[in-house]
Amino acid sequence: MRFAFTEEEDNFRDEVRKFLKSELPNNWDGVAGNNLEEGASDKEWDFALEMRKKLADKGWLTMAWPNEYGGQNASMMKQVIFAEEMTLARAPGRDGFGIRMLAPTLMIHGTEAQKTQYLPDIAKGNVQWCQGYSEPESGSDLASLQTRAVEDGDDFVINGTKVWTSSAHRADKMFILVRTNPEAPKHRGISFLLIDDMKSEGIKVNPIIDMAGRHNFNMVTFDNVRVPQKNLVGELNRGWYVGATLLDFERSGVEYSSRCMALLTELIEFAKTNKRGGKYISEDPNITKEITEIYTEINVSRGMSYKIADMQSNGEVPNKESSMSKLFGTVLEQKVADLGMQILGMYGQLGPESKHNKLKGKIEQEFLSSVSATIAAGTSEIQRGIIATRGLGLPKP
Amino acid sequence: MRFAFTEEEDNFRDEVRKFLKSELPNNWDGVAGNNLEEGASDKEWDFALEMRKKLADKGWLTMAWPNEYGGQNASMMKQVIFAEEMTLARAPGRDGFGIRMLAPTLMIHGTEAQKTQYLPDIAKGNVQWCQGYSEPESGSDLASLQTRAVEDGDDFVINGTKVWTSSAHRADKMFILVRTNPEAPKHRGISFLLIDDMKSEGIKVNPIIDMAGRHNFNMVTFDNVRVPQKNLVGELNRGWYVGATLLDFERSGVEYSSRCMALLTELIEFAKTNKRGGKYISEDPNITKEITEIYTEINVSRGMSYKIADMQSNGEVPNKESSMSKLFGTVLEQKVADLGMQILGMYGQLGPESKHNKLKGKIEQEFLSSVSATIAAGTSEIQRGIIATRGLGLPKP
Amino acid sequence: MDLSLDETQQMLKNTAKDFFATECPETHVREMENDKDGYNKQLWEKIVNQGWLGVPFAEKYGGFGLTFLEFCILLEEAGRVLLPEPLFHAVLLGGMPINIFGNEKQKDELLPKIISGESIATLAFHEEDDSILPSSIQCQASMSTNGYTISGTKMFVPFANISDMIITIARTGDKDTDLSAFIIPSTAEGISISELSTISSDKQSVINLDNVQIPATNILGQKNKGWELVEQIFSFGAIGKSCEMLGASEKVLEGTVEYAKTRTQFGRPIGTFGEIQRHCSEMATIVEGTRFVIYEAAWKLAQNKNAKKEVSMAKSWTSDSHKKVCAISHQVHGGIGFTKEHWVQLYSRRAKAAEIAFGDGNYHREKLSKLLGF
Amino acid sequence: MDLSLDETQQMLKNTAKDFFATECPETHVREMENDKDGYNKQLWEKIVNQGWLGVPFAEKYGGFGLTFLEFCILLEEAGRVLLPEPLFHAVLLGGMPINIFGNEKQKDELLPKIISGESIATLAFHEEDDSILPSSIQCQASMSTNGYTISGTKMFVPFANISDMIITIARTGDKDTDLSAFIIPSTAEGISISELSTISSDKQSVINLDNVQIPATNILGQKNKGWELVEQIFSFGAIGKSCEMLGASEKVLEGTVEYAKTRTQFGRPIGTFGEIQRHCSEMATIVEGTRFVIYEAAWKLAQNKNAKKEVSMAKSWTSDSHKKVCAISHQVHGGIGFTKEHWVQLYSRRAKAAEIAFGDGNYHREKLSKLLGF
Repeated sequence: MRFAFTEEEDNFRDEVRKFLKSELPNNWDGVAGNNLEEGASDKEWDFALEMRKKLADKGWLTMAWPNEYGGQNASMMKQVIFAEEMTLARAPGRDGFGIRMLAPTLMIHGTEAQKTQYLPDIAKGNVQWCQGYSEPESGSDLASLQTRAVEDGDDFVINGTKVWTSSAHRADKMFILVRTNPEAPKHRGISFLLIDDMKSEGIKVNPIIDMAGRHNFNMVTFDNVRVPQKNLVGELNRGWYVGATLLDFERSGVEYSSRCMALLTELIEFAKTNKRGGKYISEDPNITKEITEIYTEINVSRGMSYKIADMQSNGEVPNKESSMSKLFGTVLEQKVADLGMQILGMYGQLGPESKHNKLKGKIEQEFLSSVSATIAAGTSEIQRGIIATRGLGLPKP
Repeated sequence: MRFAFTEEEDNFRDEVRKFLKSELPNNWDGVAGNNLEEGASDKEWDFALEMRKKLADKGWLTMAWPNEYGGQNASMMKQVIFAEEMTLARAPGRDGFGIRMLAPTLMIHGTEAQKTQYLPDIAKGNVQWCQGYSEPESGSDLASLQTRAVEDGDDFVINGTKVWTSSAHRADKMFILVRTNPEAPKHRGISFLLIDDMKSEGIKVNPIIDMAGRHNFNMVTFDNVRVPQKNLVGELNRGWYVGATLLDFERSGVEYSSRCMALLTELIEFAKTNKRGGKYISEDPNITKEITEIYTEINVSRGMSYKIADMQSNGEVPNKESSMSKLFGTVLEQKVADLGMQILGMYGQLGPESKHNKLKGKIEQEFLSSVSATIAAGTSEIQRGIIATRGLGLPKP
Repeated sequence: MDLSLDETQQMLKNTAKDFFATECPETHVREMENDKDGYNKQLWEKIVNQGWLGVPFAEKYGGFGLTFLEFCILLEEAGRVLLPEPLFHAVLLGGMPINIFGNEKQKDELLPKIISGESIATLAFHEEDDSILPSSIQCQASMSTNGYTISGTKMFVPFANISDMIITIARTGDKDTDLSAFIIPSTAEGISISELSTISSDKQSVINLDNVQIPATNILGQKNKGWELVEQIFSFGAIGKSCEMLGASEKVLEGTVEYAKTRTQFGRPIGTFGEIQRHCSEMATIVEGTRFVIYEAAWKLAQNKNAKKEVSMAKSWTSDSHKKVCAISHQVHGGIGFTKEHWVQLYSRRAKAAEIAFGDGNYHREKLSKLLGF
Repeated sequence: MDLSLDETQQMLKNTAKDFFATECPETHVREMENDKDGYNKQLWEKIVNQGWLGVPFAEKYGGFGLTFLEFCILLEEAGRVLLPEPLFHAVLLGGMPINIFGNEKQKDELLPKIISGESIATLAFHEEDDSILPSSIQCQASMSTNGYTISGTKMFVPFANISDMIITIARTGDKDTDLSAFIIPSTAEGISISELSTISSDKQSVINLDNVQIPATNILGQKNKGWELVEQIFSFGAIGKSCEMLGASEKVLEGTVEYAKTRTQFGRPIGTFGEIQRHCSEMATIVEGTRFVIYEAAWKLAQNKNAKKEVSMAKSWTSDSHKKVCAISHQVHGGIGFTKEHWVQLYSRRAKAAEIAFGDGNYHREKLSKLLGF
């Protein structure tokens, strides 16, 4: 047992920090809102891609990949440190879809041709993937998805609608779950396909604007979209299991605690240096009590993430632990944002575009974005179900 | 709309208060623990019976009864006021089983003979009834009860086990739900019987001691207990519906808020007059914030009860409202008790028997008793189910 | 104790509910989010024609001769549909200060205009330090030969953009509470108004007052008694805002239950799942608790009884409860609820503004705490 | 960063878990609730024979030469079974103050006795004012020709009834923090000990000291440095107590999940109901969060690193989390859980005592608040 990092890990952290300090603009403050690392504007997006290339050059994006695919087999803790520092600095440029989701899937289920075709571009940060999973009628119950793919000559022909597709409007390519056998039990008629060009005929990307006014999600419709059969990953009708593949790449959820700590640190500073009613905000015991509680909870949340990394380091496969980390961490994001609103008082109403705002209007954006924290990527209800049934062995309802 | 009592109501409240002041011993403090109005000791019990007789003489116990049965058809608000004052004064003597549960049932479903035989004694406070409903395997799912009654000549013969039977060890008589047709669907094979003598052969009352060390609950076993057929209330196998009968007698749950207010008032006084670490406890913002919140919640809880009384006054039948009142009020009882423990610090560990205790060790007892608040008489989970399905019309799970 | 509405109240409620359901659909709310004025003049006229701006004012001014309580009933219904039109502001921040603190001349002259919709007034209290304390007022009103000269900056003034009178709280003496209220025409020289963009897409403004000259007769109430006006109007404001939140909570509850009944996942309505049932029953219980605590305060205020505790209980409770109701609703709705095109986020964004208006939960808990002798 | 136990730690944990499972069943816990001494001498001897009283002490005194961290692992296992025997007290409140603050003579003489179980020591800090502040100490130690004369009353002293040494904090100067620690034999003239009856049915006593004479050599640590001892031992105490709560939480979670799997209502296991699944997953998440925050503090303390923040985070979190776990367990168990004969209430009663021992949630939040610069 050791609650400190090794010298090597500390050095790595310093290296990442120095890199970010030199690469990020002065007083870089991230892109507001806690769920949009890459930002919503074109400018933010371009910067994110630029950063991604640099991170790829450093080898950091693929450090978790096995050596055989050009990765470094990096330790879980090193991955956690990288995630922490990127998040604390609010730095853009990581690639969740290509590097952390699709690549591991291809490494296991892809043909040699698929690996050769796709992995190098992903590793270099040359290509943006998006994920076609959820549908309007299939949210928490993903396996009920209805988007159809029918074999036709050398192709599949896809019809249907995907929703909540993050960054679809930025993406070059998409991996998608489609129903290839509507007769089979719902988990057993799904296939995993690769769409090489989001500009293909029949694909329409419709923006979904969120309540913070930003464009991250999309609804994507497919009208007779043709995909060559060679783009099938894994076996036909086994796509549910292909899609569920995850290598032990870092997925500790350490972003929750880092994101919260970055914001809390700013709030503490603000409360100590700003007055309301003649007193520093930090003299209000209601505020300090909450800060103290949240500070502790952030530490607890970080611990949950370290535990997951530790399990993975020891070759164990986390299941309920990941759900717990998300369940706890996302509530925490909402608490910090709400605390920020409390601290800002009337000024909490003012967003980035208002000249009278405080903290650049970030808190208003964080508050609005935080609503989705306990919903997106598996609602708290779904997480609790996983903990109860898969984790604790309670019988399914 | 009028958020004040009428002069008549105010006068009645004064009358009750004066009566209680004269009848309760000086510095009467109730019997510790919030779920045992009648107290656990023999002495407390005797005093409760004495009070009951006096309250019966005043006509207050039966004031809700219709005139034809010797009651006063009292207004709902008057009943609420009576309940409030009794609870605020922590006065014993009311009779939940005979007056508020069995009597209304007999008024509707009883034969003339049954009414003549039972109602007068109940009204005079001469007899203690208890309620044989729950069973070890039938808690929240009461309708699955298994205690059997088989017809045999002029009698029913009862075998089985009832549990959580409050005051069974004090009771003279019991009304009981038994299964008379094991073949029928579970709600349709139950009958409602009266047991005239708890000392009957074959009845055994086994104490259940609660975690506060007190004896209120019992497990009652029936070994070939004979009950005459004339003691069947309502039709055979229709007992589930007989047992569900409730006249619109006061059941607003105003006891929750009154009980909490009585305790909070003492805690405020204590915090204002006692020091810790050189400061009055009431100078601790953690404590005062919680007091303020609970004070508000008590007001909200009282409002929920008044709403129920108001509905009943207008001839409406509350359903989800009663569940809401219980759901909210019982959590509040736990909060007040926990606040009390916080305020008492290390002294919260000391119960009534300890000579170094504060507030007579009452808080320790309240804390221990409050555990059952959200469980007894329908768990919070059951209440929420009622609100969701019966109240909001959500489909049954 | 009688929690039911009397006949007049019930009629008012029914009329308002029907009216708003027809006249203020979601499309209207959305349109006004981006409207220059933030309200629709045609609809405003219809509201005026209902006579609702006169509900709590005497008949001699053209009012209904009812009380604040009846106005609260209106506000609950307005809150249910998120009415963008300045009903709350015109009556509560414009008319009521004049009605309570104005002299006969002011009342005779101004109330009929306000009630008839000819004039809209608002209240400018907040400044850069956004706390609700006498000491946060820095705006100065100095006596000059012809009256007062007022300078300073007012923040977060609701509907200043469309008001022709700004009731402005300014400092008139050396003591902390030496504040006075002034009726300033928004056309006066030296005033500049700039709008803020807010989380609830409502209309709040920053007002700059640069040596604004007004006649001495424009003082509202007694000199140096302005803090009393603020305290009283903020009490009405806190309860009025709570009523809007109550109406909004009711609508959110209804809509969420409806969604839980119709949305299916895993082959059945999500309302059959224990977690969703729990969410809905929690919401319902919170909303149930809210009604009493608000109307108790509203009734006492309307009866001119001491309602300090009740006001603080109501606003602190409702600030939290409505926020919670919106949060639970989002949880039940899942992804769809936080898209711009869904109705829930219209409510949850406004919930934040309502939470902090006229004192947030902590502010009112502190106040209550003092009233309890701490 | 390595959250796993090393080989020694894992072995210690396994041994302890097995030992306690066998030696300390529920019947034993119940028996000791009413036992005069509050512990069983045979079992105590077995514990002594395991060498566990020597875990954090050097080998030259007969100890294992391990650290506080390893002792925490033991405490977690002891907490799981609610061990009544004074393992916590003898080591943490008796041995550790002597080990850290004693001079060589005291350590040579006393530690072997404590480790071998020949002697039991405890710590008497609290007085009538139960706050954890230097100023709450009124007990006086005055220099006399032969040493010190000590008078005062100590409250809530754990296991004083069976201790032969009472490490007593007393006032030795005029400044607030002029406190010193003294080793007082419990047989000294002028001492009277009377037991308190507590919510957790443990053994806490009131000690009256009436002109108790002790030699000057019985001072523990430097004169007027007693507050440092208190602060340090209370840090160990807070974390040790948290470890006990962690073990208890784990057991409550396991037992509750087991009950949810086997108890049927409405024709199916209650663990299939959404509400019960929610309860169980909340418990599990809370317990999961607890482990890290405690062991982080334990490790830092064991490494003599600054652990002030970590200690306060751990104790404030765990005080609340364990209480919550017990409350949820009661909710899942329904009626049966609050009967005297059920195991859950054994845990929830002790949770209260553990919550407030060595500072409750609010105390540690205040402390953390200061450490964060507020």
